Amino acid sequence: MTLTEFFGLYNYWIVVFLMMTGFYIVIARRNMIKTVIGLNIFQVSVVLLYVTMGKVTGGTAPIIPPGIAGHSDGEHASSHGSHDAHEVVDHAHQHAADAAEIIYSNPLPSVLMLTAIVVGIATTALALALIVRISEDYGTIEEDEILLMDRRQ
Amino acid sequence: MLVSVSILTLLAVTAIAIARIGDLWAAVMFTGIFSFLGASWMLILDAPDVAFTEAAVGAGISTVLMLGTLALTGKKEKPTKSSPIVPLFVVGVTGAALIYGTLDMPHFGDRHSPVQTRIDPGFVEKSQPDMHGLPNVVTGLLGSYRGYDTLGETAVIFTAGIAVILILRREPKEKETERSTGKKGKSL
Amino acid sequence: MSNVTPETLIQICMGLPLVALVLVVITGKIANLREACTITISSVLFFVTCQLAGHVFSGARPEWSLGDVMMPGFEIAFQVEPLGMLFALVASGLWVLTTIYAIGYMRGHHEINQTRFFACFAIAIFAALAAAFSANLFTLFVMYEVMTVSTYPLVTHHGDEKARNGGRVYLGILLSTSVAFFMLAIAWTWSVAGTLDFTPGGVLAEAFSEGKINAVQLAILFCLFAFGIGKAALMPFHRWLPAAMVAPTPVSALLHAVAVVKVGVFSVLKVAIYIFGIDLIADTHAGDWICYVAAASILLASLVAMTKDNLKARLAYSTISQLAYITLGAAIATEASMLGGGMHIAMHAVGKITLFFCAGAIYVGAHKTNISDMRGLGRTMPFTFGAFLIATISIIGLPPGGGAWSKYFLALGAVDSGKAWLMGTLMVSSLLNIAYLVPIPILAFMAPTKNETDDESHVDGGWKIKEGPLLCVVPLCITAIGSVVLFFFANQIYQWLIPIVQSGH
Amino acid sequence: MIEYLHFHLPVLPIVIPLMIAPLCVLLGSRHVANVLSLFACWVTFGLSLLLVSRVCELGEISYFLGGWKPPYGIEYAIDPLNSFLMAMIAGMGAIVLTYSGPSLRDEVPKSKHYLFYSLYLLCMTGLMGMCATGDLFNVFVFLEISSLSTYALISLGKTRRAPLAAFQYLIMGTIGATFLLIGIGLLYQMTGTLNMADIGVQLERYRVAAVIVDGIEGPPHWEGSRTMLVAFAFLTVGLCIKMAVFPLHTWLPNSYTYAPSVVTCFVAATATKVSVYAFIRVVFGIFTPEFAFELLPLDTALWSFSLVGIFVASIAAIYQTNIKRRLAYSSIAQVGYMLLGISMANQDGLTAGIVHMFNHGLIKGALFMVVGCFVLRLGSVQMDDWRGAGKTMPWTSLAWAIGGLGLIGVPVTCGFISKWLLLTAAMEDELYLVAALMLISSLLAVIYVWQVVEVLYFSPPSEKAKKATEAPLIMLVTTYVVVAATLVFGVWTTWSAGLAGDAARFLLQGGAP
Repeated sequence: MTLTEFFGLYNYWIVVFLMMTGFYIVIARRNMIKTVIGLNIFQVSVVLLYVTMGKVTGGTAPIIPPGIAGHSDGEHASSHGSHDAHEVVDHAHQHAADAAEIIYSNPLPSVLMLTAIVVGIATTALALALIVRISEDYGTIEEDEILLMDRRQ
Repeated sequence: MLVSVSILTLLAVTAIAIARIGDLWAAVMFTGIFSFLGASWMLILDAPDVAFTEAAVGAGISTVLMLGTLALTGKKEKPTKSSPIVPLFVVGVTGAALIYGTLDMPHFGDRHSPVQTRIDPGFVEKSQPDMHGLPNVVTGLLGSYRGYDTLGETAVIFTAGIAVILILRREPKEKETERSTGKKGKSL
Repeated sequence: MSNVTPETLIQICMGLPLVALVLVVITGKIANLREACTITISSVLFFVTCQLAGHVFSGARPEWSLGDVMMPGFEIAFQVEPLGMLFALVASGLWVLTTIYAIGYMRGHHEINQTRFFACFAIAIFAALAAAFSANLFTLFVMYEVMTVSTYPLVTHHGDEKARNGGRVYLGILLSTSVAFFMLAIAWTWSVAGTLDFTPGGVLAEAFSEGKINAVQLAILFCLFAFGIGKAALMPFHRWLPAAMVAPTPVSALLHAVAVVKVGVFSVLKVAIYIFGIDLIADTHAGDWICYVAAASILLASLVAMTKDNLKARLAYSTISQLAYITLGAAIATEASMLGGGMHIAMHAVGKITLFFCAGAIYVGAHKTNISDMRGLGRTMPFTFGAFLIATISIIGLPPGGGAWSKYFLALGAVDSGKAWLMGTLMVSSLLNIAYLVPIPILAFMAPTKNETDDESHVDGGWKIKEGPLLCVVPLCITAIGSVVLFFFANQIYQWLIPIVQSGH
Repeated sequence: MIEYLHFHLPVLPIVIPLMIAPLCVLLGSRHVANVLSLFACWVTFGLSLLLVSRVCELGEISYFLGGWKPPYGIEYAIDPLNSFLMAMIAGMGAIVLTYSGPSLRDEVPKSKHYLFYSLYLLCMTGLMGMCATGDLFNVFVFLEISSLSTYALISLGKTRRAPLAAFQYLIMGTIGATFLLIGIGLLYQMTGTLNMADIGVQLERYRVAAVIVDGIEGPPHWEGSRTMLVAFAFLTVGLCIKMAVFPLHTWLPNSYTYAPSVVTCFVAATATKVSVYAFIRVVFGIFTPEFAFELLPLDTALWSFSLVGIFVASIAAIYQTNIKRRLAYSSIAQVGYMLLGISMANQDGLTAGIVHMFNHGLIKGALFMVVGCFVLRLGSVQMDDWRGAGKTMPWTSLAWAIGGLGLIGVPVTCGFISKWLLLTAAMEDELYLVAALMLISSLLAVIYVWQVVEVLYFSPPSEKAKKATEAPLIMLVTTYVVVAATLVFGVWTTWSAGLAGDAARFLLQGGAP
């Protein structure tokens, strides 16, 4: 275990820790709301995992500053690969040169996670609705008690 | 660096607090805080769109929904009797597997990782001509390349919506029988 | 008919029982029409089968395949060769008689669900014919199982507790053995030989010479086949046969003479001849273990039969013993023993169906099931017991019963293969046959009736004949005559079957 | 017009039900919703059949959603395997919906019907979408559509245990989906792309040529294999939860038991199969069988879990008096057979696994439809109440017997075809023990099916059975259509086993999805 490895990965390890805490709450807790909370934490941690992947050191959010936006039409400027650098230099536009210097973090994880968050809240809503219904029917939301009631029946 | 380390630490502490706390009301509040902390970290990770959504949805809507549910059900969690050893073991194994899996991963922020280099030209460059210079690349992507996912996402929300209606709506008749049988529900 | 090709005849043969099935179901409500349909079609079927037999016995090997709708490895294909043809002749011929008999029996006995009975009967005959004509093991297996399932409603016909238990044993043993052993054996054969086609001379010989399978494995494979084909009722997987006795007698006749058990032994023979090949079994002694098992089966079943007082149960154990003869013939694997086994299919079928018909006729006519109750019954039912006596002679293997020839060839085969001790087994078994079968007609004709004064039939010192329904008695007389005719006809059958053992050389 | 139809054919079977689902809610009338959803289902079925024929004709079809090419956009990749499965799903969806009328009126309050139809269509959309897509993240999204609608549909059951079962399924299902998401994330991390075919190509770059020492080829080797392995493990576990592989099956018995009969029919026939399909895709489309089965002893693990699962679930089934639960345990066992076939990773085995997905879908669909008929007339799923129903409901009972024979795998039913293929595949791999155990386990099916047959035919009728009448014609006819299909595909195998064989060949030749 080298130091670079540690500094390169400790982010992920904390995210793993968060995920596992959420997972633990889901499988260990018998209260239904607590289970749903656990699920929430689990999912938020996965979102963090994805977002962590998209980050580039020294990068910035994938939002094009107003000055540059609109000028890069039709260009194939590359923010990272050095083999493309000469193309960029060819351009007379000062803005374009600026654009090449700005490093953007990868927007795709963000896009995916927007979807995932929405899916997560949909699941939560459905789960909560089920809990309300179960609580009406059984008068409790503790799984152990409910199983006991069903067994007695 | 310091900020991110402290946020990460706080996240971990909050998560443990949620796991241990027996009062559901407090747990829900902590969940809101967890989401909020997560959102701030996302901001640091250059994902403002996700951060805003997480803050709104995770810290906002879901907290409200949970509080609403709590109001209908009850605030105290009964202590769990079953031993935590099996869940701990499962979680331990899963976590260990994940840590093991990170060992071959590109390091944090590595600009030569496949995530950054596989798609060339990258989304930012590609989307500029395709989206006619829409400044927010994330929004552009949501509507274009991953537009179909967004449609799916809408379908998920729609599904959840009608599902909630379906689950919570009670028939007048159903309620009566419920009452007459002393809320015991119907047996098989 | 002369302008119809043998290929078409195969299709007609297998199609007719299905037509009968449809007609029976449609006309189910009108009993007379329903039964007229069955009889007509079964007669036509016998006629068509005879036509086909003419072609096959003069050397033709017509084929027909459903290849268009099946994947490789799942070919439902048919090819008629003499052994299968003989079996088909027996099955279709006896179907006619069994149908006539069944009408008499079912009506005389006021059975329920007669439509279901005739419908399932038709499916079973279809399966028997299709199995007889099958060109590969896959087809044979499919039809074998179709027959198991289609006869289940027949066995459990009465629908009561006893029927349920009998059906359980029946289906349980037949399905378990076929799935656990037979199917495994087929898959093994497939993986070793790469084909399941019935080929003169066998398909495993090549695999053996290439070292894909050794002699011990061959012996195990042979055991898997012999036990897996549970319908051959080799001990210890014979329990289903007595259990199936809860069925109405026409079903027992179907099970024990026409279709089910005969499909079993037929399959054993077919596997021995066309999958292993006579030479391979003889060279590798793959059949030796089964020789012992079959010999033991013959003797044990005979001994058990002696202890049974219920006529149908005694006949059931007799069947187990007789089937083991055929399995033995396959295991000995000489030309004579194979021919003997093949002939025994026909000889035993005709003899045993007569015995079952008699048992049924006695039941319908006199309501007796136990042998000890049949004292003096021969005097009121002379035709029935006369037929019984003739069939007994055939089963024992005495001239002029057809069984004499098949047993002769089996014994010949035993000597040929150098297993002279088997001769002893056959002799003892014949003696046992005498011991458990002959007393029945003797008792019926000679012994005084139990309480003669009460017997209504005893009027003015003479015996009033009181037989079962005419439709029951006529078929059993025909089959009894048939078993004698077969004695004189044996050479013809021998000539027909000769190609099956020669084509391998 | 035809041109246009052909061009957009891959996406139409997914989009049509997706578009009609909100319409059902908006119009708000259960009659209109019924007609609309029936229309949507049958049209979808027709289109998927057309799609199958197109794929047979042209080979793999790629469709870029919105015209954005991968790796930027999302791709639909239709090949012999998924078109085959889509046709099955749409077909079962259509037939079950046609069947549903009387049963639905009996079990679900009328005011909820229009929502039911909408969810039903959404569920179908989700399942079809999971099949069609060539994008890993898109799989997750459509998995959630189908899952959420399934949870809601299950909660519609009559008893109060239904919402509980739905909740338990929701928790398990969401854990599964989240595991899937983690696996997808790790793969994305390693390859930077989400397109399945592209991931496969990118992963190949990590492959190191096998080292040859002393003329013996060493085991295959991958750089970065730790992350790949974990990604693979998470995808596998996530999907195993969704396909209810023993011991991750705990959600299934309750869900199938307490859901309305119609829902059980549809879900049992289709949902687990789609997850099995996704697993096949992961093993053969993204990773290579070499990676999955040689680097990781996954094949041995799969056999052991499958076989243990088959035995445990079959034995559990024998002890169930609730017939829906009995069939549910049987479903868990049957998934074992599919996995067994897949784990062999040879032509016959894979064909067996794929064809069993199809055949078991038909058989289980048919059996649950029969259960639906009985529930409607007897009002019970307890075996005791079914006693003697063979006399008053002869046709329904006969359908059970035939369907049961299919489940056992008796020749002439399609169950036999799968069993036979599986057996020959096992023999080909010289897995004699597996072959023998598989055959013995199939005998357990005889017990749990035949107990019911005996109850139907040989027991004195129960009070409920005495009063019962034959099921409504529409339910009987549709049930018999499916029952007939189990027989037809038991003989006519060129379509089912033939297509499955094509699909298997396609996968084994490294045909990336």
